[in-house]
Amino acid sequence: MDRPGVIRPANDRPRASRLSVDTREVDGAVVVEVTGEVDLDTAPRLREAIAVALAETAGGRCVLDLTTVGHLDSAGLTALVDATREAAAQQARLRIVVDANRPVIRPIEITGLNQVLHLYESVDEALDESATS
Amino acid sequence: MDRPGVIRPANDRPRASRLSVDTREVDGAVVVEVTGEVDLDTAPRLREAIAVALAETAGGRCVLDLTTVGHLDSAGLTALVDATREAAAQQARLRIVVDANRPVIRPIEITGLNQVLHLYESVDEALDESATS
Amino acid sequence: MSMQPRDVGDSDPHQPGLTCDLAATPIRRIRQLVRELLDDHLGVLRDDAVLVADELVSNAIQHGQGPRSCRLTLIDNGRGLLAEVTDAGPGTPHMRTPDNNGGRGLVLVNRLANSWGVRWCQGRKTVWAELVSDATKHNGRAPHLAIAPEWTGQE
Amino acid sequence: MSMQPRDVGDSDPHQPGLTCDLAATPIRRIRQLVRELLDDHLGVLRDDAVLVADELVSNAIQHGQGPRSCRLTLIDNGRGLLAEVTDAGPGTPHMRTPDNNGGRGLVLVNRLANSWGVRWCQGRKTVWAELVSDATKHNGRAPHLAIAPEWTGQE
Ligand SMILES: Nc1ncnc2c1ncn2[C@@H]1O[C@H](COP(=O)(O)OP(=O)(O)O)[C@@H](O)[C@H]1O
Ligand SMILES: Nc1ncnc2c1ncn2[C@@H]1O[C@H](COP(=O)(O)OP(=O)(O)O)[C@@H](O)[C@H]1O
Repeated sequence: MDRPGVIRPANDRPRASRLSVDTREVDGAVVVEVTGEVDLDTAPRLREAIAVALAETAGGRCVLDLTTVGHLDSAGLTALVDATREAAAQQARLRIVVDANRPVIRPIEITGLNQVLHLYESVDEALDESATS
Repeated sequence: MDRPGVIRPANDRPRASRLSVDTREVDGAVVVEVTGEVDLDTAPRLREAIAVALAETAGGRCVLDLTTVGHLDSAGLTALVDATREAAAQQARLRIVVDANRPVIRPIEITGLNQVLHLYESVDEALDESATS
Repeated sequence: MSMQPRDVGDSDPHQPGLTCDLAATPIRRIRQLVRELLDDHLGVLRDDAVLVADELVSNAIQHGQGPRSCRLTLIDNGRGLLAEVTDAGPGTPHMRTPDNNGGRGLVLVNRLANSWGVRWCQGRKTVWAELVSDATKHNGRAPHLAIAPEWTGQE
Repeated sequence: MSMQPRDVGDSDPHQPGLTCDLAATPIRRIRQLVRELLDDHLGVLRDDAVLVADELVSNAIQHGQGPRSCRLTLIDNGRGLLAEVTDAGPGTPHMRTPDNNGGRGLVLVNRLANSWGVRWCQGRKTVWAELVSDATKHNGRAPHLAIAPEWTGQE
């Protein structure tokens, strides 16, 4: 299988990863609920969804709910780091809900990003204005 | 042996490589005859010997005889490349005699330096003013 | 049972494993295959193996050149995985300081795998990683993490 | 007969080979040991093995960190050599464009060895190279030599 008859370039390979994004407004904050797998193929969609939500909140609050994400790799971690930086640059807040969901919390902790991302245990906690990460 | 009682830094390790350098003048050119092994430990001595010879010839001709060198590694190759460049900068000529001596010609050819160094088959040939490499 | 990384195309035919052409196999499928190969009860090791294989494949896609292939082999009596990803690109995989643009793939591989490496053979390189369940993971002791002193930083 | 690079400390005790602490062993002695291990009649292969081992050891001394060790193992029924050099430094060995300051060590290793690589295990790295007499050498076909487009140039 090393030498396929047709060599496809990297941008013409099959992509099948699943990611669904659901955005709703709660108490003036935008809650982005992500379900599925965040990887090289889907990370751009996650970035885009967060960017749109941040634009909608206009300096407000965005809550990213990752409790139903089943896979998060380094492409996803980069998206989270960069979105957090971008939110700060816009004077907005990006709060990430992970609870104990292992496929999400494990890569975050192993790369030390729990020190960088604003992590919360539940959407309610993240929506609580007085709560700090 | 991985964890010796005393960890010596790299500059305090044993060196045993042998290199002898013999310099003589022939027809106004300086002939540097090198015998032994050119490696990380002895390459500085080779550099020094060439530098002294180049200084002595004052824009003239230096012939480096490597036919009795039994080992030449990348540290030696770098010394040869740099000395060749230095000679050119001084308007001098550094001609290197290698004949078919395998431990010398093989690393030179494999790294493509036969295109860069001025190589000759014998000291006589290198001393011949009309010869070009 | 062998714990030795195999040469490209030199895998033991008696070892349960499989090879995929990455031009035809989505990353998602590689993750599925790792999950199918490794037993459920391996828990964290299985999740880690999925992540490690995903990172090696992602790197081959992003930084490597085709043809690209991935070989997954059960090791350690089915309690471990050897993931090998081969591409024809010239670059060398190396740990770098993570930043806003990435750099966490090999940090994850280095922390989650018991050993990993690169081998060059006939102009191709294979990046491989081994995870086994019984060996102690080396968390935070790796001196070569020192090259990433600001790896938790954002900018 | 195995052609597989071994894990650090995982060498087959039945294979003839030896390990040296590089804090106590001169580079010259490593070359002598390679010559003693490999039979005279191997000719060029023996010279090449001497050079390859020398380059790996030189790199560990120049770019690596102690403790440094070198393991030499006969492979392929005594007709080949596996040289493994371990150090604790964080840097990653990589082919670079040769210039007046160097960069020819791994070019030589890549051209003379049948395969070579790096493996990371518990915070140490091992750079290894295998030379075997019966395999075809791949001269000039290695695409990753393409990273050194001006490697014959002087400046
Ligand atoms: N298969 C590969 N081919 C070439 N270079 C690679 C490969 N894998 C990794 N690298 C190099 O190693 C670096 C670090 O990889 P990684 O830690 O996964 O971070 P990232 O891919 O986000 O840069 C990459 O930036 C790249 O330069
Ligand atoms: N043992 C090692 N530890 C860390 N880095 C290494 C090691 N070996 C090689 N390198 C890296 O690979 C590069 C290329 O090595 P090489 O081709 O031998 O050329 P040189 O040593 O002359 O620079 C080195 O400059 C160094 O950055």
